[in-house]
Amino acid sequence: MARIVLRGLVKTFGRITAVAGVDLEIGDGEFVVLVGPSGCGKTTTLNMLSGLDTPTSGEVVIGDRVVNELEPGERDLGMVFQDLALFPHLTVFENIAFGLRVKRVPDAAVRARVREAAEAMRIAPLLDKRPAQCSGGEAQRVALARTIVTKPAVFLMDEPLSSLDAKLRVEMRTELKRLHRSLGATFVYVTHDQAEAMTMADRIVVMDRGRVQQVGPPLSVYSDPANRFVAGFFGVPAMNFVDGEVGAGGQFQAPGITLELGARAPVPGSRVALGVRPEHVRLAGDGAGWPAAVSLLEPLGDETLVFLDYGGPASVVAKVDAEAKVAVGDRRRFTFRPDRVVFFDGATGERALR
Amino acid sequence: MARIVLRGLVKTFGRITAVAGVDLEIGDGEFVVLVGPSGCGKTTTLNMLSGLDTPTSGEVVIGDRVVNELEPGERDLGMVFQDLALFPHLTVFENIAFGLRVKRVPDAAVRARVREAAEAMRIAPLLDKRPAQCSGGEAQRVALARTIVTKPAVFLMDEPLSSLDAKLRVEMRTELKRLHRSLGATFVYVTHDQAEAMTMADRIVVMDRGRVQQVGPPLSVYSDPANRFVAGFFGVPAMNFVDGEVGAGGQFQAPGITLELGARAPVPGSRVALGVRPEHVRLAGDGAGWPAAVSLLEPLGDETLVFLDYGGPASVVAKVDAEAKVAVGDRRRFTFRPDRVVFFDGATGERALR
Amino acid sequence: MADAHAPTRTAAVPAPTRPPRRIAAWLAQERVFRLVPFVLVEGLFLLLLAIPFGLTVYISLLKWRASRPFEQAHFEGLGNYADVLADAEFWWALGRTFYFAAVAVSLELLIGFVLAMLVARTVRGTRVYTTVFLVPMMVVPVVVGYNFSMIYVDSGPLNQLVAPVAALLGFDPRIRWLSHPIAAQWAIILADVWQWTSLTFLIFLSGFSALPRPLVNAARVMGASPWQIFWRVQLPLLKPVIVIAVVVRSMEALKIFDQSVLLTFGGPGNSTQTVAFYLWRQVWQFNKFSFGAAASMLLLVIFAALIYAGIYLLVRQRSVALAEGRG
Amino acid sequence: AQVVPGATVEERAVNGAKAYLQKHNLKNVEQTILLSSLYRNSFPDFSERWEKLTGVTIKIVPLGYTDIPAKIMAEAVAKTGEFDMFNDFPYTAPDAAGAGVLIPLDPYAARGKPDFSGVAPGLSHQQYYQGKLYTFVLDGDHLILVLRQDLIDNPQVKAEYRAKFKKDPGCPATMEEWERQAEFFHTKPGQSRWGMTFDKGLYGAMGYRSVNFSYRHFPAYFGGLLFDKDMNPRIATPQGVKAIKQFASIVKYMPPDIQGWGTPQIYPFWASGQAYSVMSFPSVVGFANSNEKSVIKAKQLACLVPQTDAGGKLVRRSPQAAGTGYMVSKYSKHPELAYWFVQWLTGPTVGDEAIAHPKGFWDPFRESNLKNAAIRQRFGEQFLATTMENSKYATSLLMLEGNYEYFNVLDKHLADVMNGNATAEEAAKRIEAGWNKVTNDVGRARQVQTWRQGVESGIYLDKFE
Amino acid sequence: MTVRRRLAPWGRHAALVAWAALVLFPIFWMISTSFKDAWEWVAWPPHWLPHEPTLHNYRQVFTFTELGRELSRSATDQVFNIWPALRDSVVICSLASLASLLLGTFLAYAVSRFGVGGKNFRYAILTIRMVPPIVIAIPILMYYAIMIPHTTTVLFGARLSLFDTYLGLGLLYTVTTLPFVIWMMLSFIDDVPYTLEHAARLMGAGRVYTIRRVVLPLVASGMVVTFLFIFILNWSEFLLALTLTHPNVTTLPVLLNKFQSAVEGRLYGPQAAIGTVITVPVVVLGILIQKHLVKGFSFGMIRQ
Ligand SMILES: Nc1ncnc2c1ncn2[C@@H]1O[C@H](COP(=O)(O)OP(=O)(O)OP(=O)(O)O)[C@@H](O)[C@H]1O
Ligand SMILES: Nc1ncnc2c1ncn2[C@@H]1O[C@H](COP(=O)(O)OP(=O)(O)OP(=O)(O)O)[C@@H](O)[C@H]1O
Ligand SMILES: [Mg+2]
Ligand SMILES: [Mg+2]
Repeated sequence: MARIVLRGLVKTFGRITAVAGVDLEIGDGEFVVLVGPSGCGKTTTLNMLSGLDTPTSGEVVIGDRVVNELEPGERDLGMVFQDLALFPHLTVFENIAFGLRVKRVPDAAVRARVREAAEAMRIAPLLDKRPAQCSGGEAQRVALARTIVTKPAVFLMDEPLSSLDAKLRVEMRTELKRLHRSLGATFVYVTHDQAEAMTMADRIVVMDRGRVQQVGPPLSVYSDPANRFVAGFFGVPAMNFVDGEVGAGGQFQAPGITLELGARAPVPGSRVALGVRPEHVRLAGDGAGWPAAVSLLEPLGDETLVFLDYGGPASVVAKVDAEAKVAVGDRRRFTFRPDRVVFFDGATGERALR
Repeated sequence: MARIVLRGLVKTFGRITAVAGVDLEIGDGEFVVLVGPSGCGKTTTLNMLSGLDTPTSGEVVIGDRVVNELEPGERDLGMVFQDLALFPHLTVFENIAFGLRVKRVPDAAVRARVREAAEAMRIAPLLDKRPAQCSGGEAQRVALARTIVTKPAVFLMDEPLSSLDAKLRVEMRTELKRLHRSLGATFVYVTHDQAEAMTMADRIVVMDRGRVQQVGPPLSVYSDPANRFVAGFFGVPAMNFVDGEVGAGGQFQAPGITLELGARAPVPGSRVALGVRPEHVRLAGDGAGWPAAVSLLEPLGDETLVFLDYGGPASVVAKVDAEAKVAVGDRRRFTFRPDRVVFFDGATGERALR
Repeated sequence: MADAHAPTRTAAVPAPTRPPRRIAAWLAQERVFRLVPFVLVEGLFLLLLAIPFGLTVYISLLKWRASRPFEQAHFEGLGNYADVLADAEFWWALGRTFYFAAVAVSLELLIGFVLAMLVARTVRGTRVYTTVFLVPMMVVPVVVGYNFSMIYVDSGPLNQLVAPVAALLGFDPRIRWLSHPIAAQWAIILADVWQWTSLTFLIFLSGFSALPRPLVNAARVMGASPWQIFWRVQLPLLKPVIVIAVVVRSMEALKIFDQSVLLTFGGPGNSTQTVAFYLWRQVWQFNKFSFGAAASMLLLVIFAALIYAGIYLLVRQRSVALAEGRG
Repeated sequence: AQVVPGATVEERAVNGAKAYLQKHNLKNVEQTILLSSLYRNSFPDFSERWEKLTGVTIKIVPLGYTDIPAKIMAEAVAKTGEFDMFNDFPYTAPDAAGAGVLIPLDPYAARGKPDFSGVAPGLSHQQYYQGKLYTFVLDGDHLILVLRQDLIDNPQVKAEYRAKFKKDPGCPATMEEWERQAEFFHTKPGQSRWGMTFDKGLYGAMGYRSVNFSYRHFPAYFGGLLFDKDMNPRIATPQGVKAIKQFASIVKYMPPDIQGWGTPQIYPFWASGQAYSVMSFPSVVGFANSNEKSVIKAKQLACLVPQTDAGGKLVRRSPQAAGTGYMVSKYSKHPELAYWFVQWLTGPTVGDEAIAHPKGFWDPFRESNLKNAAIRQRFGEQFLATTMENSKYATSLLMLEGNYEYFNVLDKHLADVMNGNATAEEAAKRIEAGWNKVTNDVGRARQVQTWRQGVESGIYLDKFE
Repeated sequence: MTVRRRLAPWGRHAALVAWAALVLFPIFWMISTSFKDAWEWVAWPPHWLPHEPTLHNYRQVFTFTELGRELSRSATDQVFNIWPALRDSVVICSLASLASLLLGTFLAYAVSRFGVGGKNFRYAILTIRMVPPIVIAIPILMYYAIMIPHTTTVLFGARLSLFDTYLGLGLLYTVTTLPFVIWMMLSFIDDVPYTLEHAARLMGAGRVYTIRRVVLPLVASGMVVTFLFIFILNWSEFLLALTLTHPNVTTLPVLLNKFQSAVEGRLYGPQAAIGTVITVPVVVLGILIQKHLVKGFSFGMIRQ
């Protein structure tokens, strides 16, 4: 019923190609998150879905209608904008009621439905205030209430949490998941915050330069990235990359680091990059691993980041327990969890040596 | 030489008290970070230090002079503003040179020093551009270069990284630490991002409602908070709080959770709140711990947040390894790491039962 | 939202049925809607300005004094233009106008700027000052005209105020503000300055309050004196606003008419005759309609040159502002 | 044509109007007059009477007289039929008639037989332009000179004056003498003379010197035709230069702001007793006699305009400077009806009543005025006698197409001389050039013809030599 | 340095107070004169305050009788009552300003959102404003009084003239103030975030509904400022009114001109009375919206 299909969607602005051909199927009731760096075409894709932008070519199907020709208001969807787009001149009540007023819903019904939505979002006491008098989190809830009140089949959200502070963002995440579960509607959610993508998505769609890079459940995108871009995009701090090549013996070779590749299929001499996440870097005792000097410590409270100078062009970062005994200047050996090391083609950045 | 002392600093705007009495000593060459929620008076404190605001009462000492009566420009300090405040009409070169130009430094010296600063901040190729043509990170560096070029004894920074995206913020953090180390100047840094505070500070000053709540090194503020506010302020996700009281037997009692207090000094019947960080919540096997149901999972990639419904008013959140086998709906028992549990007075929020 | 590039529908998916569009819906279509106000406004301009403009051109090519019936007017070609160009009075009036505009606008800009700067720096009383300073703008120019004519009377309050100074310097305190050729020019300029400094003040004050505060703070921390802050930070940032003030005020000042009629009627002699007033006399007093039309056209040409200079400045400021990341 | 029955001018007018209304079966007719706002306090008394007599309502549209010519010309272009009658100076007629907005009144006059007897030639001929009757005059507004009787009668003044000039003070015979008197009486503020202290000073003379007024006074100083037979200006002659000098030189005894003053400044100032003499419109005497704040009530002496030296011989010329007349619009729906009103209003009987009206602005101009008790009562014997005598010297301003442009040229250069920006000789040359330019622009042949016709008809009193 | 810092505010206030005095003096003089009798209008030394205050001037101006003859003291008084002109001015200026505001706002919207008219339209539009009104006065007169009536007579058989009508002057006022409306409204509309409109449209609101319910309320204060500004311009306009109206329609400045002209001399008292009466409401209005005025006049040239 609210299945969404995007077919060969392209959008150009003059000479700029914002979206370069996106094909995507979103199931009914699915929570899909579009992530990607700034300018990669997330908003443009969402806007074509909502009808605010007209595709240069390609088709948008919602339910089982091609909606290219429909006005945004006719597509039965609700949208939450990055800046919330609450109407500053209307009370919270009238903000929520807007969509109903447009459709000339009778007054009594408007009151009932607004109240219902407000209660669902726990903002009933705010109804007489203006958006400017609401705190960030409250305003966020108002925007959600305004969207759910018309009971759309599809929810579009464009970085709705980006203006909130870290704490609130974490709370609203939970709120949104709850909402999704209770409404059973299809959610398409845009963000460039990977924590949001990871925690909320049923499936993540990673975009870069107008194209889809990978689609999949959060953990598989995190642990099984399709290419170096996706691998680097997820994770704070970012995945460690070590550029090297496949040695004559089939082992991975880089300055300071050598790793046996074992069962994988090596093409000696080919350039590859090794990738490993900081939490999979282990500080070993003497003997095993590669030697390095601790150049910087960043305590995060629960964990500590250890910057290891092993002789390569950049440090390798290891995430260790906050209580681990490490000091700047220590000389330590480190290893990678072998099952968590991934390789990328040195030229194309695609996964290699699987 | 660039020791800073604030004595009984108060600032009121009409009926609003922005800063309600701050006493603080900052050593020469120290990196001090002021953190606190929005509106707590961080900027106002910094502005009194810089001379942009005049204190309502109290003294500001820089070096060994009381500088209350000095113009900002006479206090030998450099400042980086939240929105950078680069002059849009000047080139990057002239932006950096500004502080030298107003001091009528000869042209040749200006050129040399600007180039030096630009090279230190790695923006030498940008010198002819305008700020609007620089990317966020570049602009950030320009602002830093502009500040270091006059070699001030004190650096003041008001949320300099808040407009950057997550990735850049992490990079610039490292950059700033490096800068601090190489200049040896005193840094006073304002932020409300706790990760910045944790990773950069020699000492953290936590403020709330115009007052200093706690001063100390990052890890001690994190693990040994002076009161409930500080405890709740640090940590993502936030510390779990369980409100309860001291039972007749001297044990901590709350719905669903009972904990022996052991050697600590209990006053039976007094209301206390237990605090424990998510990383110190452990999912136990059968038998030990309190029973709970897993209500939500938030995979972060490297770790997973487990929301535990144990019968209290809110869930307890545990941070577990990403590879832990937990599923929503599981019934699990949990415990707290005993040495990491802290208590707060139920009424005042101050630490209790140490 | 319909677009020429909209792809054709696939057969598999049923075409959405659409309600029949009525005129309102047709108008609401973006490609129609966007043009409605444009067409309306351009239509109005065409109807009310373009046709009369054509008429002016036509009349300017006739030989026609209104003291003869229009039917007796005959084609004259460019003779009227030659006459206007040969008329010393036209050039004199034009010169006067530029002189008035230049002096008055410079004073207005200078005073308005200084006032705005002072008000922007003041903490207390800003509202009161702003309110008072804006009053002249709201007074009808005709009222300003006779108001000042009262003040300028030789036995009026202005001379009374001047009297002590006059006594000191030993000249007759009864300055003939309106009947002395030079005093009369200043009388008009001062009235204009009195009235329109309020507008330049307003524009500059808007500019000052739009100036980002942190930039000034940044400069202060770097040790710039108020003077340096002014020259190096505020003034360059205010350049676009200054250009606006110059363009807006010059535009209006070149049209100066009311005060020249009301205060001095162009006198004494023609020492305060502005070009608008000159035209008015040629037409309505001397009934030289075709001559007036030719003079109008010439004036338009001269003004058009200035207009485009002004607009060029504006556009350039705008693009600089864009390049600097403002606007 | 059939003369309308009726014993007097007014009766014929009323009858004519009634007949017209009857013939066209008209009721509740309203006619509009564009009226100089000077008359708006008195004119309604007469228009209301006309309404009682004929049933025709007269709607008044008052306007300052400087704006009236432009309004008439606008009507010439717009042809709205908004106005039936215009009230303006006779010398608006040339341009207005040329533009076709005025209707010649001769056909109506042939039936209405208006009476212009006892009107001085300078005034009565002004009603015609190019031989056609366009205007009915009801205002003898020619310049006179008024002195301060109380000062002249002061024995100390008399003694001092006689000592200096070997004669008693009184009406000056010539412009030179007036200026000498002005110099004699001119007193600085605070100075004491003749047993009096002049706190605010005493100005020796007053007169109109502002833009749009100078040209109305200048002919009194010039004394003769401003052009020769072929429309060549006679200004750049010794006579012209002398007139310009005289016109400018007396200004030094006038209030300093005089170049910006009009009637509402000059009249009260005169009435406040701060000047010895004023050359003005006749109504100034009535003003200063009746105004409550006047300090010179019954202290005025009306004089004939002083003579001026016109190329060797002394002549007296009093320009008819501000008297207004009544014209009928060509675009009126009922021009004849409008004509009847004009004839009625300006007729000897109603006209006399108008002149006698206490708030009127009409000045005596007809010999019959002398015998009218109400007028004698209002203006005083001495003044009335003087002004009637003066009207014999009344001379019209230029009745030529483009006359306002001629006037402007004159005004502008006179101001230059008064302000010391040009010498009289230079000004005379420039005026000559300016006038020639206007003449050529309008069409010399046509102007010459009109000029000659006007001179022949006697409106300027002088004839070609 | 510190001494200077302490003294600077005093210097500033001194300068500001001085200018305030300069600004207020003519207003003070007008109000004072409006209560003076004729003899005090021009007195030496001048009377700062009326020695014998009178309401006569106001009575003359506000009389309801046709011409107020009984109130005029002497033949030189030419005082008119203000009512018809007040009505004409209010009607023309409000309607024309309103029309201009609405049209201009819509065009500004189209320019801001769709770039209608090209990149530099917002500046090109200013050219209209630079044409001196005197230049168009005669042709407009001929156009209104001859061409339009002629055309309508030929086409519809009815003579329709715009000369001396509300419509005629009103249309011109609308057109001549449009450039300012467009210019000022552009800066306000540019400030309204697109997303608000997007949000409304997603909720099913049509273009017109969106403008009416979302955009217009948000630029309302800007519209008030703009309205006031162009209202003042129209309220003050003199030359076109002088040429293209009268006697049926007379606006206040034209009426005021009838009280005086440099030639005819001036009736200071009644003029001052009228001046006071027509100035005070506008000034009060201006004070009320002062805050918005300051916001509205940087024409969007500085924005951070
Ligand atoms: N209206 C437009 N005109 C021209 N270019 C545009 C327009 N809208 C977007 N673009 C360009 O298209 C590209 C994609 O933009 P889009 O807004 O979709 O990115 P995004 O992924 O949403 O980025 P962000 O995270 O910054 O919001 C960008 O390069 C942008 O500059
Ligand atoms: N100029 C001012 N006038 C009135 N109140 C002010 C002013 N400046 C700050 N305040 C108030 O003082 C309090 C402290 O403000 P301050 O800017 O110091 O907070 P902050 O800690 O820097 O907050 P943030 O993190 O939002 O920057 C706030 O309540 C603020 O509203
Ligand atoms: Mg986006
Ligand atoms: Mg702050």
